[in-house]
Amino acid sequence: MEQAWLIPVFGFGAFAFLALFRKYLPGQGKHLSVLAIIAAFVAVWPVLFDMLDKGVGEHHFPRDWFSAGPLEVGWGIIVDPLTIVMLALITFVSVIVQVYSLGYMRHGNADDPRVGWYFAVHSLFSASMLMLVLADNLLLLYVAWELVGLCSYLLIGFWFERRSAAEAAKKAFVTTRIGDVGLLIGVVLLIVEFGTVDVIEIMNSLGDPGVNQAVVTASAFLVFFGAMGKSAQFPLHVWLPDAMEGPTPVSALIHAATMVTAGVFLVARLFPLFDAVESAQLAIAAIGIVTALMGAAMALVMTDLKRILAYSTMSHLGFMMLALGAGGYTAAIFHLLMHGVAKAMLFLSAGSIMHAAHDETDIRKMGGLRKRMPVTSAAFTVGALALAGIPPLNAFWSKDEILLAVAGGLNPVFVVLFLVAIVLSALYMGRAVLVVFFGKLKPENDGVHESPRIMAWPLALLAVLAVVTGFIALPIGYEGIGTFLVAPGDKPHAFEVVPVWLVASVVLALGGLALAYALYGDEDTSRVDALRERFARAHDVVANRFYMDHAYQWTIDRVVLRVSAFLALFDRKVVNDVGVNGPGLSAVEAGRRLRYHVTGLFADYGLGIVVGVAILGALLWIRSVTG
Amino acid sequence: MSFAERHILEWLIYLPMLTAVVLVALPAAWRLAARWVGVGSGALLMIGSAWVFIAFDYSAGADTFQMIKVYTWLESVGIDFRLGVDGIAAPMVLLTGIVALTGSVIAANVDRDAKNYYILLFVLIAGVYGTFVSIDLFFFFFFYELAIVPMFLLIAVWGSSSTFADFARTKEYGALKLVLMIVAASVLVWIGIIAIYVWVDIGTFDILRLRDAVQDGGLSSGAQKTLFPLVMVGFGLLAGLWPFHTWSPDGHVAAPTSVSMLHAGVLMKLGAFGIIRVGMTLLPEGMEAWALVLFILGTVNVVYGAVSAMAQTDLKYVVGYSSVSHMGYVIMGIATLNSIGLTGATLQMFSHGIMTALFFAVVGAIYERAHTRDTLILNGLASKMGWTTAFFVIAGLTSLGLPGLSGFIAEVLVFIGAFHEQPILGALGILGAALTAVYILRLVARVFFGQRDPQWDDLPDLTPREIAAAGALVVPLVLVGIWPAPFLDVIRHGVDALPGVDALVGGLL
Amino acid sequence: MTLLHFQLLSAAIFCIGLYGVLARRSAVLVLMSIELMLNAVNLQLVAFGAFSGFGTSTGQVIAVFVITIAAAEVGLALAIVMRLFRSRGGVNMDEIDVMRG
Amino acid sequence: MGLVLFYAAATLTLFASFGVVATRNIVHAALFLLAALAGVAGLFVLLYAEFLALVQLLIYGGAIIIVILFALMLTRSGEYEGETETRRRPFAAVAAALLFGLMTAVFVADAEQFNTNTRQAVPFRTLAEDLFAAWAVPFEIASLVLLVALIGAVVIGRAGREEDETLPEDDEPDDAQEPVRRGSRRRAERRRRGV
Repeated sequence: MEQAWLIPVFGFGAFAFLALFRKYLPGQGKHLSVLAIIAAFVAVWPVLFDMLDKGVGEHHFPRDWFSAGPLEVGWGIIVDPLTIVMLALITFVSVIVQVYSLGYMRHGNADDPRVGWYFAVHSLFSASMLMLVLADNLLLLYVAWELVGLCSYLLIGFWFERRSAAEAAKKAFVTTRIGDVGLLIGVVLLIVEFGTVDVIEIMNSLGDPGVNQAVVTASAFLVFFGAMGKSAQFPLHVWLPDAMEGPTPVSALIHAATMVTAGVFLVARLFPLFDAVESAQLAIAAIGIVTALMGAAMALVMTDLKRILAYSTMSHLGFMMLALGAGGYTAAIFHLLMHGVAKAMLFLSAGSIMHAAHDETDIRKMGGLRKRMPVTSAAFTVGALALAGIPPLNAFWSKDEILLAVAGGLNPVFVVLFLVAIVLSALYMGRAVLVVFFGKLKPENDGVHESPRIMAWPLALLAVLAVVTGFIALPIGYEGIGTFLVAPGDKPHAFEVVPVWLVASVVLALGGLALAYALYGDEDTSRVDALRERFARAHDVVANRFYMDHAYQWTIDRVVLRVSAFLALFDRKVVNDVGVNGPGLSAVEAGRRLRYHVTGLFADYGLGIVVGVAILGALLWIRSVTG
Repeated sequence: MSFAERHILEWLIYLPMLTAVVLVALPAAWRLAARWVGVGSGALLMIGSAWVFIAFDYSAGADTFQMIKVYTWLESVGIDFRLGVDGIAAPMVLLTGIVALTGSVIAANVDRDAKNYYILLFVLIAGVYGTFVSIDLFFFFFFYELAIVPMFLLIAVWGSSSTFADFARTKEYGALKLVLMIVAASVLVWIGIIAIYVWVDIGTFDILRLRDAVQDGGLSSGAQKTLFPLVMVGFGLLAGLWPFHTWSPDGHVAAPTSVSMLHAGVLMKLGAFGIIRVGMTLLPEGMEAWALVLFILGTVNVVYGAVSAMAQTDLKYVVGYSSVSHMGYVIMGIATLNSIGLTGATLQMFSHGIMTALFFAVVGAIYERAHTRDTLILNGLASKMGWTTAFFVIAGLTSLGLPGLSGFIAEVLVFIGAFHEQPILGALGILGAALTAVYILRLVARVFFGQRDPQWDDLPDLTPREIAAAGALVVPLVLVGIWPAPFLDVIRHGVDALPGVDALVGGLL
Repeated sequence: MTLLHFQLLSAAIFCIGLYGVLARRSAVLVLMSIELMLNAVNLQLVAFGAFSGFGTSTGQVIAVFVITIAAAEVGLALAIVMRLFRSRGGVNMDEIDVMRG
Repeated sequence: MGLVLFYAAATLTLFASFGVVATRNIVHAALFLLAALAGVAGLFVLLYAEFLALVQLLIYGGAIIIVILFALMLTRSGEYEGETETRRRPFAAVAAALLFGLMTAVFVADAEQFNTNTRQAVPFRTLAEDLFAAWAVPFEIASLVLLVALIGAVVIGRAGREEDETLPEDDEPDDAQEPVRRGSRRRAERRRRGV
């Protein structure tokens, strides 16, 4: 247990080593990074077993990180079910993705010129994600949180020659940074209020009498604002679709399984904080469902395969936030795991399609690929069905858990909206599968061939897992996931099936798929076009991402740049020219003006003297009289 | 006190002066020799400063001012050449050492009569060292002035003018404005010092005895409250306080690379250091009365600097305004009057000093190669200038407070301290950090990433010498970022000894 | 006859002389006015000497010195006026403004 | 009896002073000055300062007026009919009146302090003794002053004869915005006279 802190160290070590010496290593040291992540993965299991029998533990290091004034900032790790589950997910997906990238990064038979840097940042990312999960104090958590943001910036902008990649990277970092401002304010408020940075201590002393509840509420909302930034929730989601500019394995790792879930993890880690504040929970649920619906709608309309998957991630993140809002801690984390595995696999298969079809992502140009790429299409279909919520695949169980939690926790409106979302997600998943893999093989895709084994095997492994992992929810060997993944302070609840919701979700999912088949089953798109005309305006709104991007761009151009231009002008003109040069110039001007009265004529001076004498005399005399 | 401890501080002042004298003796033609002498003494200074920092005993018992060295200079008036260093001055001495070394290395590529350049540079360095280590008000002010005088010549002769669409900033204008405004401000400070000397009336300029005298009522609170604005504005101007900051962007832009490194890196810290050394130590009640005003101005500095940096098109102007913004954090930290805020402020002074030096080094290198700093035409440099991009990005990330680099630790401490006093202003400060991220990343995306403009195809990357200098600057940034404990303990030792600082003994509440 | 008479008289003469100095254009006339002012001062001195009641001669001695100085001054001034006249062709006070700012 | 004499001498002096200041013809002004000096000498006699009256008449009347007349003759300003007063006459008058008013106010206000006693003669012997005993040093210095002044006068006067060097013409005003100076009309006039 105490050695758990070793897990992130492998990654940091690999990063440091690669960053400095990658030019002198064979293959730019990419194998080293893969080895490091495998080591980390291996290290997770002993910690898991250790925790199972010894129970939850928190371990502090003797040396403080730093201390300023009365604030003692130590550092240490927390090992509890949430951490273990996340550790497993992150290390597992990272291993799969890094192995997959070995193949992906080889265009033809030569590596990408900067593959060393790619793997270096990859290991830095997984290391900081692991640190985030393990961190026991708010500052360490915030440090990891920012490092994760940095890595996503570096990886999205990996091919920085491309203007769009550079812009997307900047957009991602700035948007998440805005979210981080909220998080930082929330964290600082908590630290100032509770006088300590230790998460466990703060969570336990939330209810203490002396605590000012206004601060707790404010920090709850602010921390959630930070989570929204990172997990691409409704107002701050604009960066996720553009993040697809980065290499596909990056999307698979970061924008599907790990980074985006950091927001959900944060809310889970500080769950008692949100539990204490009713209004915050409602807000989370509301934002969650809105994001879910928006994501699903946009995914339905997009033509770029990776964008569809990105919106589907956004939608599923919405589901997780909804579950957390409803108090369904177990359901949210369980869905996080299931979604992580399935979505990673979807992205990787998308990657292998792109790899095979010269980086083509437009689904309209694809069709009938299943003949050429059996493994990829099989994996993709399994993943899609899983996320659509088809039993016995993994995401079905977690969606069902969420349904139970929402039904229990929130008012009926959320339940109805959630059911609609289920149908929509089934619909767009079905559309994606049908359009890409079924139908006639287009002539230009003839040359398409299955990806090399190093990419195909990870896909197959993930596909199998997508099927198997669902069963950990069932009460085999222990009373179900509910007993393992429990919110601090909550009572474990065993697995129970509520038939009515179970049947409802299955029926809706199948209905969604049927609808998809009806619309996109065969080649002719007449029905789809007819639909599109009827709801033309609605279609445009959704296609343009609800004009969110334009709105943000407009505010930035009009408001922010305009204000800063005005301020710079104000600074130069008013503060500088008037404030500083003003006195200088006016002194010179006064000098010049005074010059004229010096006429050089004796008489004028005489007059001056006389008047002076007269005045002085009068003054002296008055003083002597009154004095 | 060992032999070294007794003499190190005075040698930190004599060495640069000595170098200047030696350089004067060198014939002008020997440019290479001048460079070696410069870099050599830079290295010696660095070693000396590092030694001062390491030898500083920050254990609880140790007295506030250490390595004290006294020469009685003017008995009748009570002025003596008294040197000493406390918890706040030690990191500043280290900062000066680092920036002096890297500055002199970067200064090597000044070709136009490098000898005089080095002479003036080292007079500047001597002045800065003198101010940080002298604990006698008179000599504090003496070196404070000494540090400013060479600035004028350095900028006016070796500087660079920049013309924009609707206004031009010649280097003479920049130099003149910079020096005139600072000298004007130092007049205010001088009035304050003389007033303190006269009103406390114990016939000495020694800060320690003055502080003790003020502690037991030597100076009426009314007097302190009237004197403090003088000191606040006087030193604040050099620290880039909001209404008086306009000299800083113009001055930096006009200055040659190593001068702006030294200036933004170290000289601006003199201002903040002055507020602590004179303002807080000798006028505690004045500080308390004016703390809120300083706090508000500091926050304005942060947001105002960040927003106006966003609109700048000249690379150096962006860095200039970002210095104004970051000095805002320092001022906010000082104004919080609690030990966390002050520790954060001092660390921010240290970290910002190094970060700005790195920024200016990189920007200077780009200017020397591309002969323009206009961000509208410079783009896509990353592919050709790998190292430059890396260093700029590292400096940028420190400035936006990325954890793992020193900027974050300093800013978090300032925010925690600030939230303890004024939560709303603290939140505004954090908003400033977000704005910093916006303009830094916009700059990086436009100038370094993206498609390279064909005209920049032949831009050579940094020379090994410049890489070494920039690397030497990155090391402390990362070190403080990852393991700030040694720095913070030293600073805390100094901060707790300041009068009028509420040490939040009863925890943060 | 009291001291006041003499005081008022010398004040009058002094002011007339003053007016002459300020208003006259020709340098020589200005010189004459200055002589007038000096005489007014002498008168005042002697008057005070007489009415002071101490019987001392200080007033008169100073008057004598004033006269000698006046004599020296006239000599010198007229020499300057001569030079002025030769170089500028006129001694009109308004033209002599070489010292103009 | 004394009062009548006083008023006579006073009116003479005042009238003569006005004459000096007011006449258009310069030679008349010199004569008026002579009359004024005589008036003052008379007043000295009234104050029992006979020696001084004599000195006044001799030196002032004799030497200074004569020298002034010579100057007038040499500078040929005699036939200079132009307007003798400067444009600023009113200001001068006001200033002089102002000063006069002030003086009279002061003298009248302090009158009772000084008018305690009457005139006293100073015996000639004491005057002579003071002059050559107590005031010996200033006396010598006064003679030195006279000497220096005369030498100066000679040097300035003589140097003028060899060459007719002119004073440096003041150059054209450098900055154009300077308002038109009063003198430009006069310079044109002088240029007309061909100097």
